[in-house]
Amino acid sequence: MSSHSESHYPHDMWVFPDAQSTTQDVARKTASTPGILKLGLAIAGVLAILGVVGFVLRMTSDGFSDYGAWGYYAAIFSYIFVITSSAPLVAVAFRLTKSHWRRPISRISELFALVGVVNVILYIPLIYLLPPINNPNFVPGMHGELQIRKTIWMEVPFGAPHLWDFLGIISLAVLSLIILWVSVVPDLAEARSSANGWRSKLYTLLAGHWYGTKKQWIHQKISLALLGALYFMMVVFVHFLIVSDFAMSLIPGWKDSILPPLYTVTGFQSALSIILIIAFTMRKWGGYEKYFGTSVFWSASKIQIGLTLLWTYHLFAFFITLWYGRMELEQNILRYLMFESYSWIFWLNVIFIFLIPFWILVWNPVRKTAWGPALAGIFILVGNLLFQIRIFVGAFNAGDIYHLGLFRVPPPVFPDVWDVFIVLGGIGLVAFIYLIGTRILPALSVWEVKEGAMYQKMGTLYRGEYLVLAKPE
Amino acid sequence: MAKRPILGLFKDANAAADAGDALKSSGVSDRDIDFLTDAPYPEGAFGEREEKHRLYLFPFIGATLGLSAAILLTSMTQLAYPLVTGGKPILALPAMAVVSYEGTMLGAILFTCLGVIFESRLPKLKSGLYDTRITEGYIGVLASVEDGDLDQTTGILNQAGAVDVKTEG
Amino acid sequence: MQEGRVLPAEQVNRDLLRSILETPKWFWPVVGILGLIVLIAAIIIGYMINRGLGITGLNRPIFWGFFITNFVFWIGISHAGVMLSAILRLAKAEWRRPATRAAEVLTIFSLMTAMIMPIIHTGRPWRILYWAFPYDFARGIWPNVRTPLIWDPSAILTYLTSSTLFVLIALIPDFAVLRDRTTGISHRIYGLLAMGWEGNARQWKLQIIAGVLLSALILPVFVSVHSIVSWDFGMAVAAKSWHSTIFAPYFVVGAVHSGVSAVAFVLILLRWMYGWQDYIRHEHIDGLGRLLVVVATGWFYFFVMEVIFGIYGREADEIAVRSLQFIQEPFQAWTIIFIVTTYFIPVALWLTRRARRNLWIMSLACISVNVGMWLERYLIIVPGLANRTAFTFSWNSYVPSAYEAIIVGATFAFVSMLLLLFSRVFPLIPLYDIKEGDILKNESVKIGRRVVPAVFRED
Amino acid sequence: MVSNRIDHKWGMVVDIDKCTGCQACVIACQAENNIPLNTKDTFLQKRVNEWIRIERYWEGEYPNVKARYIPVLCQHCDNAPCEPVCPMYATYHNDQGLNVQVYNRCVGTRYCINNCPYQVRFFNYWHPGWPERLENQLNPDVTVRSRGITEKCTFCVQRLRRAELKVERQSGSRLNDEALEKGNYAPACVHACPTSALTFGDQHDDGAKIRSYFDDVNAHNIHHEHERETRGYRLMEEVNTRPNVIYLKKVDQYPLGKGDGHV
Repeated sequence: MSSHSESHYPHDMWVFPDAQSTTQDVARKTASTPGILKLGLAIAGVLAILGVVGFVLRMTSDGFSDYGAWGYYAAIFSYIFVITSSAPLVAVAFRLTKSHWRRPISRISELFALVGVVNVILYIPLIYLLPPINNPNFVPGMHGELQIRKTIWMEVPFGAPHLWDFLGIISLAVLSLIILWVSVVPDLAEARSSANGWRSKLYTLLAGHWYGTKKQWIHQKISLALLGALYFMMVVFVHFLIVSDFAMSLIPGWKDSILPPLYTVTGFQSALSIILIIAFTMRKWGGYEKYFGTSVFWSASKIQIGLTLLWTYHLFAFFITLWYGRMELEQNILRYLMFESYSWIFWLNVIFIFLIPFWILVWNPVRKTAWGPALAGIFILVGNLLFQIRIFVGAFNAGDIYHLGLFRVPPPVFPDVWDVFIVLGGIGLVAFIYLIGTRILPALSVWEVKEGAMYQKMGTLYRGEYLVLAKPE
Repeated sequence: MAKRPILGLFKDANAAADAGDALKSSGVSDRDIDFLTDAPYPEGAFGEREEKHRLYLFPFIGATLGLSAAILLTSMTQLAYPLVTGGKPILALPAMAVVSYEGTMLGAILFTCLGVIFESRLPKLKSGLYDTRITEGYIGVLASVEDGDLDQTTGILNQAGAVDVKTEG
Repeated sequence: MQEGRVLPAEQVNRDLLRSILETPKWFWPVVGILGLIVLIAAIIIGYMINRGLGITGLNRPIFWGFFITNFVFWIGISHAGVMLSAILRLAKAEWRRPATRAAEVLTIFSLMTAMIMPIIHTGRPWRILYWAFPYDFARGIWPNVRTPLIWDPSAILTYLTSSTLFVLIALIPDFAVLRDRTTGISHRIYGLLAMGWEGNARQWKLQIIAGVLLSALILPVFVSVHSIVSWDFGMAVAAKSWHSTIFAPYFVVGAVHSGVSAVAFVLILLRWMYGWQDYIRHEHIDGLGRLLVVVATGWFYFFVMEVIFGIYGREADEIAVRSLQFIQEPFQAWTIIFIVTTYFIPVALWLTRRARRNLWIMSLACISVNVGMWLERYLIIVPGLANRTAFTFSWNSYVPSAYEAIIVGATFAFVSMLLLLFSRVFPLIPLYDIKEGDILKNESVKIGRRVVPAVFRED
Repeated sequence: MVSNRIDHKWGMVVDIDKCTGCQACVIACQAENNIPLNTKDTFLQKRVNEWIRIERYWEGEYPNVKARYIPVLCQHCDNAPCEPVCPMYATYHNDQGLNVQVYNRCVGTRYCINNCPYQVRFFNYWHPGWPERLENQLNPDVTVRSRGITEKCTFCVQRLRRAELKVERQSGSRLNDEALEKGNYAPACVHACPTSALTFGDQHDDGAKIRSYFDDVNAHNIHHEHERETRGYRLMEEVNTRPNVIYLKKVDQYPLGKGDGHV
């Protein structure tokens, strides 16, 4: 629970390594590709190919006319989208709060900007899949049929929702890439001389203008802050668009104002998880021990446990409201998404995303380790996948979407082998691109670590030795 | 032979820490040395002994008790008066969940507070050797030593720069 | 953000105990006036209990009016306490130190005030005990745990108990200081309260742990309290605009928004009343301002969600409520005022550092937030009831009676009176916390020519 | 419950087609149940207590307008939203399908009133008073509700209890339609209605007049409304409160042209 749980000896604490060695070290690590990484790349590549195969087969077998068959595709899209779009926020948010512990992991989170491209690609089929808002075969006076499906687009503007959501996703990708570039430039500038071959060319291209003048630093800081704030709002907004267009409005009569926040919270949770997992791997097998003190995991897991509780809280708020009113529509939605059709997925989802992580992270000694948060992270990622399946597969197979409400409980839809391919493939694709990214750009934000090294040191107060933390301005 | 308490007052924290070291080197076990301050100095600032405590058990015990109490209350009252309201089940679990949650937290917090009082050995009925200047920022080094060593200890404290040294009576 | 100089302990004691050890000459007059207002309100309440709720402006179908609005408002204010002291404590924000206790005490008193409201708004307040406390006599039956009106007392009483204990635990060391500064009967009382505290290492260690641990434990309670209050409305299927899933987080964020602004305002008042310039510094108000920008924006997000998904369904009765809120007289005017005062004015001000550091502007912003948040609750409750059914036959509006207005106004006087009286006997700024801050502060990191203020961290 | 008790599920059918909006039921209810007088200034205060009220809507534009009347009383819902929200169990569902209000448990939180979709619950803002000459007409079988509590239609439960005593306990025969009719045991409004637009009966009694309507409406829920043989429907069926009051649609011989109607 508290920072004071056990005794305080200097070795508990941790200060950043000295600035000099860092640059070369990180550059060396970026250039070299250890075997385990090669293996990872191979596996990811195979999975990605599987995914493509699955996609093609699904397309040839079902085509785009019947969107129901694409539920799992939508689920994996949303899974990837919500995680990769939220991931850069970890860097952004804790840069805004000026927390020192974020420094080593902020580049890990920014690198997810490279995956934003995947979101854009994966979205394109959905443009064809998402049925129109206006009921194409609407006959006035037809019993219980709507002319305009319930959506957030009141007076259905041009291109809604397909085009606008697409633009949202594209702008997210672009914005995150800009953030990545702004933040990576100083490191590249440092490495451009020492690096060799195509790297030095690329680095010079990207960071040729950077000489680390005072002015440049100030500009960099300000633009990072502004872009970060902008990106934060963008992300929340686009999450709202995606989940309400691709999940809520496809289940007739489902009107649930808490779903967007719930979705966003899930995204934050999983983003933090994947980042902690990557940090753990880099620390354990990548030779980055001396950059990742346990304090990173310790502070991050406090945030993580908060998010976990927040998720459950949102879920309960949703449940209790629908449960209390006796409306048939609401009861059916509860039955469909929670207690009948997708009941076991739902319970697994709750266990994986709440119960297990909570009981792992509630113990302070575990929070102070590197493996604890990472383990909890794995569970959260699985739970999140189940969540996406429950919501999106459910939405894509809810029956007549132009009907007034969900007045019967549809059966669940289980994946066939192509769906499994698609799901694995999506994950593989992301992993592949991300790993490639870590080969191109330094996976550790050198300038931030160096900055941190300036601001903290070990100091003695009377007889005890403590961490001395400086906070500028 | 009974041990007698002795209190040295220091203006400067460093001096107090020196006094502590001096006492230790003179053979006073650090179980008998205590530092009285008016503010929480970071742990180990005076090289004092490390305090063990079991505070973390209390919230868990409290939570379990509170949870079970709340569940009993809610379920029993509903079962004792099986009145149908709004077509809801007699044993309405979601409703019970809310009240049980509050009960759990209440239990946890009550026990934590009791735990804090208990673990910090309060209330202290008979006050030991104390000086009101401690709450003025002075630092009291409280040692309990054999009767015979009182003068020697006084010397050590004065030597370390004590503003004032008090013994009982 | 480490401005302000390190002060010797004697001076800290002298300054922060000033409110207790000597009474400023404005003190009793102010308390007297506030007391008078409260007395008048009490008389009116007595009259209301005697004559029945007929003397209020309530009618069909608006059965909940000013009182419930005010109830929600004060519950909202009460969320500042834990929000600040707990979250900032857990985040180890140095600038929290002077703010914590004032916030917690505000929590306690606003909770007490809030609890008065639902009691006096019932038809037969003298029977209220059967409601709030689950025991079985006089009517041979226990309360019905299926209703939010039972969740409410359970949550609020839990919150009240825990925050009171929270404050008391943190007060023990300060009681010791007072024990050493006072004589006679007060000396004995403070001595009793201090429980023989002498400030040895073990006591301090546990004191610190208690702070963090209790914060971590109270946070979930604090979230639950306002959620449950929101479910008083969210569970109602009949009032269309109330039956929304987002109400819980929406209310909680709104509560934090109004509460933190209220705390900022109270701090500014204290600084002005007791001359605590050295303790409540611009940096603290600035920090609260930054925090509030985030909170306000989060609140605005939930507000937008609530409205969008209100009209999302395009159902006639829902649209009717929304048009009542946003288009029709007189509510639409109030809605505009509410949105502007809650979000746009204050955030626009908080965005600039100069405004955040200007106490006058800050107090203005904080007051405007609370005006807005009060209106928010009013605009949720009354229009939601005004036309809540398909039966347009009994649609109706609501004008509060003077009695209601006076009682509502008096609650503000009540809270400020309680705060003043508290500050008369207990230190409103935790002395040991300030002193700790000073101890940890006196070390700074030198980078080149610049000396950056720094703090010791134990982890 | 009591062993030799015959179980009932009371219900009512309201034929809109027969209703002339004469307000006789309102007055009968007023007299039977000791409802405080709705004087001019209670109307001005918008605090009228009418356990059964006639809602009047105009259909069409002047000059070709039609008045539509619909008597609204407590629907005694099986899923009554008002019941679970009461902290005191002051209102609950009894074993005869009645939504009962226990006056001396009520503290007047008015949550039940807010949660009633039909707005048939009423609150005593003032202490009830009658002019001296009316004191004697108060019904001794019905409590006079004090100020500060909620009240509502009870299906004249006092009459039903008397009926159970007189018919079922004493003569042992089942309390069926004609027994209700003969002994004047049905709710006051039913007996007062000149066009007998209101029919009261026992849903468990196969011979009851209301039975067919309830069977029909229960058989076809709102989504199969068009399949119903009778004119029966329930108010606000989509809220799924499952009322024990059924309404029969109006048969309009000369309907107004489409488009100029509302409601």
